Amino acid sequence: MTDQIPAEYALVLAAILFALGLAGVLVRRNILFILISLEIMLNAAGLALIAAGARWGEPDGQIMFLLVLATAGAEVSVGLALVLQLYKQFRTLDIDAASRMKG
Amino acid sequence: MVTLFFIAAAVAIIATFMVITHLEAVHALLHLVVSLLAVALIFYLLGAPFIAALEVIIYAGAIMVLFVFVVMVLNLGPLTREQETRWLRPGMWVAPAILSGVLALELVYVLLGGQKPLSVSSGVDVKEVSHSLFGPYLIAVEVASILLMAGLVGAYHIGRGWKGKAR
Amino acid sequence: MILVILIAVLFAGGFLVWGVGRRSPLGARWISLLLLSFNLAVTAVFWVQNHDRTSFFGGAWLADISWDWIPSLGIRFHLALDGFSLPLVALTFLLGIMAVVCSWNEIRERVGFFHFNLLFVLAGVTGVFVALDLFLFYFFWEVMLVPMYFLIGIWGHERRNYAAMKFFIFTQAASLFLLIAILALYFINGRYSGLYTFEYFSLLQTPVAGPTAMLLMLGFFISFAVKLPMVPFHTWLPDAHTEAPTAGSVILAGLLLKTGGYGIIRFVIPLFPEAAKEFAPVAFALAVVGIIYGAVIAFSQTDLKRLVAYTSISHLGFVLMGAFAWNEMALQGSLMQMLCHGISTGALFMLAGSLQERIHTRDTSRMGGLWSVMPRMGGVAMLFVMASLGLPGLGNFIGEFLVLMGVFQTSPVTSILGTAGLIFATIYSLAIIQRAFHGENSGRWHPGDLTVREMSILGVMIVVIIWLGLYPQPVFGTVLPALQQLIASTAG
Amino acid sequence: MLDTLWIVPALPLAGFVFLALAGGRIPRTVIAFIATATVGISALLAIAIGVTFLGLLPQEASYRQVLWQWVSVAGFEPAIGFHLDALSLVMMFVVTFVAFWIHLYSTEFMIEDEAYGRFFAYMNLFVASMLILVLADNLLLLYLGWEGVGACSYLLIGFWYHDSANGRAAQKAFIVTRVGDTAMAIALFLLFVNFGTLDIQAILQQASESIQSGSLIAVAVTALLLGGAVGKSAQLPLQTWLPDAMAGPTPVSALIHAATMVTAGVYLIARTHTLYSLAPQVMAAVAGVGALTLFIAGTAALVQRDIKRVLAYSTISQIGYMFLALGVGAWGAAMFHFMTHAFFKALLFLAAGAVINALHHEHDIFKMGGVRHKLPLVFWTFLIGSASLAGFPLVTAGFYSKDLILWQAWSSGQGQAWLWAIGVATAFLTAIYIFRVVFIVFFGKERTHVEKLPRRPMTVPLVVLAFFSIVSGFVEIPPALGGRHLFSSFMSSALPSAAVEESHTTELIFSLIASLLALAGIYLAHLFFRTRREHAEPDAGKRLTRFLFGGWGFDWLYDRIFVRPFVWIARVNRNDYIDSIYGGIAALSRGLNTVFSSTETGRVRLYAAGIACGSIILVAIALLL
Repeated sequence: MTDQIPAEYALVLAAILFALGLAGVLVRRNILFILISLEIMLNAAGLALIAAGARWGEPDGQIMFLLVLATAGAEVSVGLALVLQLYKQFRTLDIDAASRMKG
Repeated sequence: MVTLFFIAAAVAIIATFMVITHLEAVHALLHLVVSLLAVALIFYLLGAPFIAALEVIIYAGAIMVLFVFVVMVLNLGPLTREQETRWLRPGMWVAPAILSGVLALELVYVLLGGQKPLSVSSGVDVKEVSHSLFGPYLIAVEVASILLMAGLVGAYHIGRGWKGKAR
Repeated sequence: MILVILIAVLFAGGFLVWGVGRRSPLGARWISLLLLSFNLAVTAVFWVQNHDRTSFFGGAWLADISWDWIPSLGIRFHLALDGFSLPLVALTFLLGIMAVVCSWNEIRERVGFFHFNLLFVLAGVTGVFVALDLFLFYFFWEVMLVPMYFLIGIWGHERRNYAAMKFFIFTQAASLFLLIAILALYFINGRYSGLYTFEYFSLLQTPVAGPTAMLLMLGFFISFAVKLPMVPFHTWLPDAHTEAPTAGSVILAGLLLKTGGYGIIRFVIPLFPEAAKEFAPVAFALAVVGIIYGAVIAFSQTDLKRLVAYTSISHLGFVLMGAFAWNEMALQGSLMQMLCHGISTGALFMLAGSLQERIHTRDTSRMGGLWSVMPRMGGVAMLFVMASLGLPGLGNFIGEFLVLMGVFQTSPVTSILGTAGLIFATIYSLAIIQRAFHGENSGRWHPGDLTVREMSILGVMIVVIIWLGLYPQPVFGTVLPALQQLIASTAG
Repeated sequence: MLDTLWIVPALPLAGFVFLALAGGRIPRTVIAFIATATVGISALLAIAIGVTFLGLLPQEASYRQVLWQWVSVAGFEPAIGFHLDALSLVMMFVVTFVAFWIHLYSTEFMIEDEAYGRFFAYMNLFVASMLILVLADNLLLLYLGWEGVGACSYLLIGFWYHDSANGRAAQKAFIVTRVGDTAMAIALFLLFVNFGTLDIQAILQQASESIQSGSLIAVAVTALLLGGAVGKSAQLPLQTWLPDAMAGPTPVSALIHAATMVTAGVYLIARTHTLYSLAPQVMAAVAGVGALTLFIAGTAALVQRDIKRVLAYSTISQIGYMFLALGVGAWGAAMFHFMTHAFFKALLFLAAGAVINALHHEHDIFKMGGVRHKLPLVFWTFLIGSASLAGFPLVTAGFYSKDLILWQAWSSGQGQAWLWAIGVATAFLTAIYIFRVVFIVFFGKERTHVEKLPRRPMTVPLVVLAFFSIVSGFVEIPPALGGRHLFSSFMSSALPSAAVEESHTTELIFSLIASLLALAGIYLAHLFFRTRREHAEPDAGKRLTRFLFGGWGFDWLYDRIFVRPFVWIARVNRNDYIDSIYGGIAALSRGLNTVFSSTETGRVRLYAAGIACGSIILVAIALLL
């Protein structure tokens, strides 16, 4: 592997993906899309971890990614369950409709 | 390889953009799968084949399938599509888009802030990963497993009362 | 050993009366009274035995006990008594008896728990006066607070919750400064000497100087100044004193405030002599402001207890002034002022309380002409009002005069302004008599005069205050070695 | 004999303690007996001690008795101890003697009062305090007596407390004098800092040795002591309390506000005369204060309607004479006038009290009249007192003492013509105002029916005091009229006598002027208030009358300058503005709580936007720094 990929490139990609995910979270009102956008952001973070790990040749980045993966799994399962409940309660996926659950 | 990277990156960005702008959930999910696959390729290029595999199997596979299931259960009709169209007027998305754009620019500026390119070392062994995973990170692994367990129980508990009623 | 007994009696007695009080409220009262009398008697006997003893292993300590408590952190159970603490400890028990007596009829609910709290506060106060380990001191300092909070919050008057909360927040916030300062001193001393200890004598040697010393000094000072209370940290006091039950007011005014003055003299100045010297002009200014401000506001109050509460602010200004003058005369005066203020204000609160018990109001605008219906109370009130305005022949005069004369040697201007405060003291003091006892009995009150029980304790107070006014020398003699030691400790 | 000195103040004190503890439960006769007997025995004892002392006099000019060490702190060692010399002997004698007769008088005067025991308890306490004041060997003990008499004065002015006006008058008296006392306390601090002691003799000794005349310390100390003296003695500018103090029972006015307490200021200055001699500026101030006060009070007395207020202003005026004497260094003359004044002013008050008592507590002289027929004894004694006050030549004590003062105001080293002129002018006014009272009250036709005739306990003191109002002057007769110097030679053991250089003829001329003016005053009073009685009533519409009636507007002025602002400030800040700072902190926390909790909308996207904004700002900060 002579021409290696500079770590910045991967990190820049991660940043862009993260920003896109953020935009998704902010723009969409559909809770399903918000969850999807969250996945994008998690994935971008994971990408940044891998890139950093690869840069230093350490396994830690990959381990972090594994942990992110586990977190993502847990989050998605709970999140989707909540989506189902929300839909049951409000007959809509509009996240703002759930705002009356505020403290 | 750099070329490969650029292609994959372009695919990922375009696909992600499609994800957050699409009106139909299923379509968006398909785009997301594409994006994830592109990122998996980049993992591979960065010398983490094991992670690339996991990305494909768990993210693009398991998690996306969950989403698809939920979408199917919800059985969203054209009504939702109309709603989405209504929600996605410029007034709604301009401000968040600018916000995210600023963040992205800041991050990029930080990353490319005039330093020498940081070259990537040649890959990390799976074995190495496993050693540290079950060595120093053992507790993290255990915590993650507990988290997953909690997620499982939580999802079950929250989703239990659900009796899907199609419209 | 005597110190441990005194404190242990109070702590154990607290639980005992709680238990007894469930069955027999009267029993709880009698037991409290007996325990406190026992303590007072023990202290008195001890005083008489030791009045001419000037040294105890070299220093001015008359009794000393020091056990390991938490050795790993350098915390010891160290109690010691010198001539400076002894009168205050005696005052504690005397006013404790007074508090029990004046709550005899007033408190009818949860009597056992009331006396539990009362004894615990007194235990805390006693501990504060004798603790020589700063951690232990802080422990007792906190022990005072919570029972006092209950005393105000459960048995108080109309706005008791507000007052109790305010009291608690002020004093607790202030003691946080104290805690921080104690810990900082502990670590600085530990780093310097390698010996981590809360021992007073070790900490006296801590070499702190400059801004650090000033900050630590302020930490201690603020905490004591809130207790004292010093303007502008005084606003908890009128509320707490007004809303507390009579016994609570007596203890608050008579004892809790004294812990502030005691702390300043025992800790603030000996620990940080240079910083205190630098700070003295500010303290003088605040003391003068307090003397005059408290007096002016006292004059305009219509609530009798509130009026007396503001007079405390004014009187304790003299203590603050005397402490920072830091010469023998001013310190003797400060201590005398603390003792006499405890007695005279305690008595005034007791009178206000028994008046409220009889006519169900503290509003002076509804009183008037009470002298003709209760001449005994009128006479007693007149005496203590005269004491409060500093009439020679009564103890307060000796205290104020010595403070002012001592301060005059350091800062004549402060002393002159403080002396001017005596005029204001006259104004508000006479206002008490004028509004409550003189004039027409427009409310057509026909309360009964003071009972024998009340008269007997007030009689003791009167004897003490006249004794302190005409022959205070025994007290000065007891205090002298302790003060000389304190002053010597800051000289080097 | 001298070692029984301590019993003199102790007896009245014991009487007080007994009456205070048991006063409500014992019969009136017992109360009266105890109160009068304690003071009477004190008086006898004082006389006995005085005789013994006179026997020792040339050799031993003073006697000291220390009872116990009061305070001993850091070199400050005042004792409870008494010092007897000519000065304190005179004071002690006058105080106990006058007090005894007034006590006797009161046993009758107060007989109907429900608080009989309380009255005598206060009176006894007063006598004890006054004796402590005059006998004290150090200034702190003197201060104790000083404040003690002030407190008793307060208690007795407000004795009839049901009327809140009396209470206010009492408060005023106490507070105004306390202003002076504060100055005096500061003087004590200064003295201690400079001399290391408050022992009077030691201070005077050291002062004469170590302090230069006119030095700052002497001026400061004497000026501050003067502050105390003017407060207690109701001199300018603290004189306003005394007229109001007449709210108390008449025997109180006689004892406290005429004969004894108000002269404490004179005593204080005489006691510390060495210091004053070292501060000529302050001496001049004392003389000036005295001169101004005597004139102002004399004019105010001209228009008063209340018989007691006339006497009160007269007292202020007469004490002004004493201050004038002190200011010109005529110490002996001041004490001489103090003594005669104590007799005749007490007499005047007691006689006035008898009139008031006989006329249903009527104080207004224009509602009295023709009393002389019903109360001949009272009339004659009052006349003697008035003559003495007016300085009726040759036969009255007041003539000799006032004449001595006027003469020395002119002739002594510090004497000045204007001081003398004011003194003489006011002597003329004095004759007018007091005979105005005599003619209006005792002559003319009866306006209020006389009901109660004074019985023996009231008449005997009148006679005794009238006797002394005449004969007490004969102890000191100017050389021009025969020359006798019993009093001044006795006093010279304690006070330096003023040097007189003028010839006897000059003195005689001056006496003549004063005598003629006094007689002219009496004649004028006769003219206006006897023969043209209908027009005598002061016209309240006239501005000058109002001005004089109000005592030259001092009360009005102080009310505007001190009382109202103080009450206003106190009222405004009743709820303690500092508390509102903490109230503000509490309100702020509560407000912030409301503000922040309103951001809790439940809209997830807003939260996310918030987080995004936060991270943008953080990264920006990281970039910029």
